[in-house]
Amino acid sequence: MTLIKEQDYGTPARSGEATVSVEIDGKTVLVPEGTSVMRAAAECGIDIPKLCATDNLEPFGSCRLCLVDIDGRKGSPASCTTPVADGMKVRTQTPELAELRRGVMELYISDHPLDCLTCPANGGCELQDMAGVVGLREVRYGFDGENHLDLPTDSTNPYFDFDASKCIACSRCVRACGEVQGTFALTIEGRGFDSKVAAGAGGTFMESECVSCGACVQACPTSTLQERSVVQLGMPTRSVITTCAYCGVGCSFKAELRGDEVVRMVPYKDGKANEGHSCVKGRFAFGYASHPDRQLKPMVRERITDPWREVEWEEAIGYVGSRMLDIQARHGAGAIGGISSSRCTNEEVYVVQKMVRAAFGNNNVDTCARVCHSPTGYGLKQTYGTSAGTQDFKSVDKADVILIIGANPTDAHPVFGSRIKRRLRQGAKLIVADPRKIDLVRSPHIQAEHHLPVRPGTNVALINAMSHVVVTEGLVDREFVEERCEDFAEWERFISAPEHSPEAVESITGIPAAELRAATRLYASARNATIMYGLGVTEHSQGSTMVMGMANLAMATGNIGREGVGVNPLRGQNNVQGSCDMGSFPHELPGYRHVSDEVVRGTFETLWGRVLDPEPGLRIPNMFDAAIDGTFRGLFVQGEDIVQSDPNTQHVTAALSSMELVVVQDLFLNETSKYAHVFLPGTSFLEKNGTFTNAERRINRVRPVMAPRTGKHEWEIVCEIAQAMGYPMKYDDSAQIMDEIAFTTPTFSGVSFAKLDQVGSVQWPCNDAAPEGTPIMHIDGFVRGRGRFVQTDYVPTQERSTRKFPLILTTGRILSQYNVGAQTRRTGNSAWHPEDMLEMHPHDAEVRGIRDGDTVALASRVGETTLRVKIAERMPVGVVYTTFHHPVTGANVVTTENSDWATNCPEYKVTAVQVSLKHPTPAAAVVR
Amino acid sequence: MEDLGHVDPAAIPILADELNLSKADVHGVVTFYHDFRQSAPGRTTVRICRAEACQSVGAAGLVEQAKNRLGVGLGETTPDGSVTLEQVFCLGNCAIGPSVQVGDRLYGRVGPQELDRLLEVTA
Amino acid sequence: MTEVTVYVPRDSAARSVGADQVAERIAAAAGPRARVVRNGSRGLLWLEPLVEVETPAGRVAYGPVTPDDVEDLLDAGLLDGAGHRLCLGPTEEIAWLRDQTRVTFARVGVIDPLSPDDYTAHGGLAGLRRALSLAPEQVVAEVTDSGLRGRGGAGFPAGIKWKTVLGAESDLKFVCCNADEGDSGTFADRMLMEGDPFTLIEGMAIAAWATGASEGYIYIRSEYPDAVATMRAAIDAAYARGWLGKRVLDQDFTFDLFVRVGGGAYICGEETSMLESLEGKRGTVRAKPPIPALEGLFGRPTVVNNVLTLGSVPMIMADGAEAFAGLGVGRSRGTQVFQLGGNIARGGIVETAFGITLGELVEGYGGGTRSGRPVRAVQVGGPLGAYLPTSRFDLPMDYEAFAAAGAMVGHGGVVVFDDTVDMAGQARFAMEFCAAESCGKCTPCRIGAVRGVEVIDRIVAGENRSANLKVLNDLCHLMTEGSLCAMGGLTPMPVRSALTHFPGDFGATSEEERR
Amino acid sequence: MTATHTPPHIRMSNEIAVQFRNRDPAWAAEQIAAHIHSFWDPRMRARLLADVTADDDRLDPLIVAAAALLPPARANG
Repeated sequence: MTLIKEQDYGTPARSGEATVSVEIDGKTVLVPEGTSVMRAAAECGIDIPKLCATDNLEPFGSCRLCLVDIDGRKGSPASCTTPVADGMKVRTQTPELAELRRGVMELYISDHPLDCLTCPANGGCELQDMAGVVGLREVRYGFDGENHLDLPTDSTNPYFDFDASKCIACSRCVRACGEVQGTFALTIEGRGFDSKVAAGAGGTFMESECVSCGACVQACPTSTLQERSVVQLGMPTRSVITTCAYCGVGCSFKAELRGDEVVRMVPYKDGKANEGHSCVKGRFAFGYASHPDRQLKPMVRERITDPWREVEWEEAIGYVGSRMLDIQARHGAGAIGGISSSRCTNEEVYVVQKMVRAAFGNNNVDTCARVCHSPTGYGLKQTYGTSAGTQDFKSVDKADVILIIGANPTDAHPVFGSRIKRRLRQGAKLIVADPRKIDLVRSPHIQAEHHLPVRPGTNVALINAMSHVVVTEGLVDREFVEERCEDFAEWERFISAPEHSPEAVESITGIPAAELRAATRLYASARNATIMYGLGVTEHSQGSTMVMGMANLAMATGNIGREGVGVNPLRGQNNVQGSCDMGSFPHELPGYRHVSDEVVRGTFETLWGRVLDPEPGLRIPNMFDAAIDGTFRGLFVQGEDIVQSDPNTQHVTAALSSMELVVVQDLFLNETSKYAHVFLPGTSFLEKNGTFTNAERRINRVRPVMAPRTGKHEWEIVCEIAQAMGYPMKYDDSAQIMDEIAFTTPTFSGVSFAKLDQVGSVQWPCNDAAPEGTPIMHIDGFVRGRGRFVQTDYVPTQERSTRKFPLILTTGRILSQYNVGAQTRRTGNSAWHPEDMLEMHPHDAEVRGIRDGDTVALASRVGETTLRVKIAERMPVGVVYTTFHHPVTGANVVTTENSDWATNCPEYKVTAVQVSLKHPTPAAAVVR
Repeated sequence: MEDLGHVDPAAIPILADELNLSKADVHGVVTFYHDFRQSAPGRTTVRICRAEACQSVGAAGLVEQAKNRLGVGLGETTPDGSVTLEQVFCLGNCAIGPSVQVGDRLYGRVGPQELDRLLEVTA
Repeated sequence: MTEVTVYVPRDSAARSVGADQVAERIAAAAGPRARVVRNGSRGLLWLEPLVEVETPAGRVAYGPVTPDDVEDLLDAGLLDGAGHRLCLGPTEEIAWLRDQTRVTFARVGVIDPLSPDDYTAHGGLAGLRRALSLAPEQVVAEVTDSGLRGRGGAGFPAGIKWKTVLGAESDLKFVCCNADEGDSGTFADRMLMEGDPFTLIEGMAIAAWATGASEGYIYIRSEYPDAVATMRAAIDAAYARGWLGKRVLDQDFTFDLFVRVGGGAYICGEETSMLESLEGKRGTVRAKPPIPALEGLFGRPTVVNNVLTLGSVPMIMADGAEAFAGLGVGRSRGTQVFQLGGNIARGGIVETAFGITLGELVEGYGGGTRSGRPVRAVQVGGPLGAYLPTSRFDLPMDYEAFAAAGAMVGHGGVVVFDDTVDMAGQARFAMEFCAAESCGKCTPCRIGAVRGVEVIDRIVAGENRSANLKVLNDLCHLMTEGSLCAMGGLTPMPVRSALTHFPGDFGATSEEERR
Repeated sequence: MTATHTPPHIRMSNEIAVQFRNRDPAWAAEQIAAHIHSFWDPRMRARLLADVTADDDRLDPLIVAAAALLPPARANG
């Protein structure tokens, strides 16, 4: 494969309904009204020279290379800023235009280093290309005039350099930072000839607000902003299109390689989830794949106190198989189980659940979605009939009001966060319900209409109060409810009760009633209102209740079943949706079908040749309980560090310590592998061949850019374990696994690798009824027929602040790090977040004598850990916050066994804690 | 663009927060306009018009005279901090130039003696 | 003893040559005998400070008056309008003023600029009252029929612009007055704002009514502190009288007006960069389309007109389109406010119908150079206007005639140079000015202006003369054709005109000059 | 505050019960039974049933009622 160069149409596509016909260089082309002359030309194969124009940025008109001749117009208008008009006749190539373009290039080059041959962008430089295109042969101004050649290079960013001497002041980086990313970290400083790109207030990139999303690097037409990897390794020579393995946005990337070495990851314009944008993780933090910490050989040990012994694959797999069988022989079929990973591909996850159900002969399979989004599956299934979000990301472009609850997209789903910001800048209104003042509450150029600083653990009271306002203020969409829903009358009676009024719950949620009413009116009276939520909804004792509460609100206001509306989970990891879809829950076969369903079971039994257990198996927390109990003794863990990520670490380690066989499959030795007997090296996404399904149900291809460094695909290992246990399980390749998924699962029946390679990606359901997939769900009716209103009582969590533990701890993620940090900590991203910090309100710090940077003890009733404090105005009084990216912090040492009543999703977001000063920061370090 | 005199770099984050802009936005604006100095000017700013109308009646000589007398270049402040000397392009007093602005006060028909007198007073 | 009204201008030009001290001296010396009114300037700037005394026979003028002249004048009977060596006779009879057609400037210098009563007593508000009695469409039609063209330099018909704004759908529209009068040689905007601010307010209110706008901004350059202060005071007074705000003149019409002060950037006189600046951003130029009339301030439909354009509107509405259209020549209707400056004996405001020749302005009104040396060159239309030799004094002041001659009327500024001028230096300055004031957005202007200075230096130094002349010519062509806005697009005009008309100053050989 | 030594199945079932506190008890028992049947591993169900039989006073009455509606379960998964 060669390097993929996507066509740059120069200006964004327009979606005007009317089309106009223009003639360009004799060719006639039909384009939507509002399309630029430049884009119209590109669409009929005519490339007009350009430098400041690129098709993900609004036209700017500064470089003046794209001048054209238009009949009846004076002078030479710029084709990028001139919209087409019907009947317009354009010439793009005349001797006069050629002379003007050469003149422009002559000016550019008179202030540009003449180092093309040694420049890292050589061969990939638009300035160089344009000099060639316009036929520049000499620079008659000479090179000793005023210039910028002595400007210094800023190398503070870990991933890219800013060489100001090469800058042509086209502003593409500045515009990309604003228009695409929405951070506005860059500007042009000064004016006239002194104009130059500056970060922040003229300091370095690292001192600025730059979030290192890479949009500026992407936009730069020269080598001014250049990936350091390109400087070091040279220009890539081939590309492979694949999918990012970080968050649930599921961005498409071109992995660009030189030989077998990945030089850079470039966001792919045709990727439907990201449309050419990226964040610091996907764009730059791929170096972990080649990190020396990677364990590439299998290892075995008898006891967890023994040293590891590297062995061949055969031995390791044989060992796992025989030990698992041995445990079952002694303790029963149900004594073993497996946990699949939301970071692995659909195919890898599918084979794990198949191994458990068919080879282990039980349903003891669960996935890490248990600890994040299991309530989403439960809640949306109960109300709408399908365990997934209702919209595609693009839908938010049509939303007039966006309600974000318990999610922090600019950190956790940055590319979608940028999309939300763009929509807000276009005029949509935002309501944020979150204890913290997250970035979306107020950041440059955007501001939420309402911030509802809900007290942790009181979400259901909040959502009920919103529904109460809708019902009692006449904001119900009666027509929608009558036509499409059921159980409304009972729900209406329930929710109208005065105990759900904003005034009644004010003291519970901490949200002023007037504010809540105003926010609800805004949501309910919008033409299109959408709800986005994250783990701040699910990771509670009433996570599932809250999901149903949101579903009620959306139905009551008719905000379901079209663009711009819906109820949408922002999934944490790359394949949370997929791992759930693949039947990773102990009660469900692929496609969310209950194990007790004989017809469904029959399909699998016939295909798999085994009788399947009709009773649900153990969920992850139940596995730990059963392990301590002695009825659960063997565990296969795929790509998840449960010791670090699951709550109440002491309980987890106690469970693992009491097991006979713990098998860990991962990239790196981790906290869990400390309790493992077998370590099976896993593959990074760069080695995988399969699919990920993102938060919008989009199935994206993951293509290998290199062979597995371990010598084996992860699905092969799983198959071989099953075989070692006597169950024949074999595939030629991962495409065959997807074919089996399609064969057994109606919502996937139209999916195959061939189809994905052909159309790029599809959103399930994808079958005969929807061959191109389903961007928006529940358009003509709910999946379950009628949407069901569920009564959602608010039940306070048992976790409450007390005299001993007066503060509430809530946990989350930060932009530069990801989950347990296994990947990101092994990249340059640690430059931004070298440690987990405890954020607390100045008042809470003050009364404890704590200053910024001090080391404190963080204690709950289950444990205690130590970390440093960051005083943060965005925290509410009484609530502290930390991340769990670093094992040394062990944030989950303090989280408890409390969980969602319906799904056992842990209550990560509410832990009563106390914070006390351990040692102050040395005075010298305070001054920063 | 309200009249801010000068903008201390330390004030940029505060201004940015106040206006809900990024630091870069504010920096870009501050560096675009000549009126926003990043350092405090002298106690008095003397601006000599160098536009065509004043050129035609001897502005160039006044600029040289002021530079020599104050010992600073255009855009610079005297070491004692008393005077900042600046050029300006047009003060709207083109019929009776050369024109000089001292603080907010405009002077027309400024000859060499008049300039000396103006600089004397500011020193 | 009756109190005599004495007028001493408060215009900043008059103040720049001692009007404040003159006024103080008169007040002190005359005591209760005189009421000193600080009026605007009559525009006879070479006579400033010009003191007028109200007599039964009309106002009598004296000037230029220095503070030291005051005692002598009072002794001689100033308050009775008596003769004196500084006495100029009845003001209206001064030939320089008498021969003009004062329309936009009719009240300037006559009234106390901040007296609403003076304003209405002299015909103020008649235009707005009539406009409010008409439908917006009718007002737009009237302005269109008057032939009023934008006085900022581009000469775009005001009525067409207004019609576009009126037709644009939006819940919010703006009227912006471009008072960023940065062109050297122009000062009419300033004098109107300092001398008759209510006229501008009335003109903007009419524009707002005609286009459905509810908010207005006057963008004034920071170099004009007196104009800023006067406009602000006038707006306060207008609010107090119900001429602005909710229910303007008790009609169902709301119009709020604000003053915004520039930050020292010539480019902000370009309408789109002014809008950027008004939005609090860097004053870089926007590409057009979209035109401001459809997507202007904060993306809303916006009327952007210059001070003189808006200042002409009240008269058009008061007297009807025909009265205005009856003046002028060809497509240049009405009057133009010419401003004579630079090395000129009688500099100031000459408001007259279009069509007067350049020579009549410079030699007739202007009286030649102040230095007494021969006129060598005249720059018309600001720093981006052409330099013309005396041989072109026959040119009539008319947008089209000037365009045909490779020049422009622009904002009507005329700057005179005597024979000591170095035209290569002036050409170089044009490029230098462009380099200093370019917003930096487009390449031809950002880099071209700097290279232009360098190339002219090489030409003057005699380095590869013919090759560098070709480079300069190509650069001028590129800047003209390729620049984003008029700043880069017009900078070649003074350069090329200097080269064309004064080649000798660039070191041309006599043979080259003959060619 | 939850005592950590409360057996998980009791803690979990009580957490379910409290969600149905305001519902009709008979309906609630039915719902709870259906939920437990759908989502719980048989060995947890078995322990719950055993505790109900043993009259463990830590169990919510709603759970006791629900348990009556549950089928028996195998104790070792």
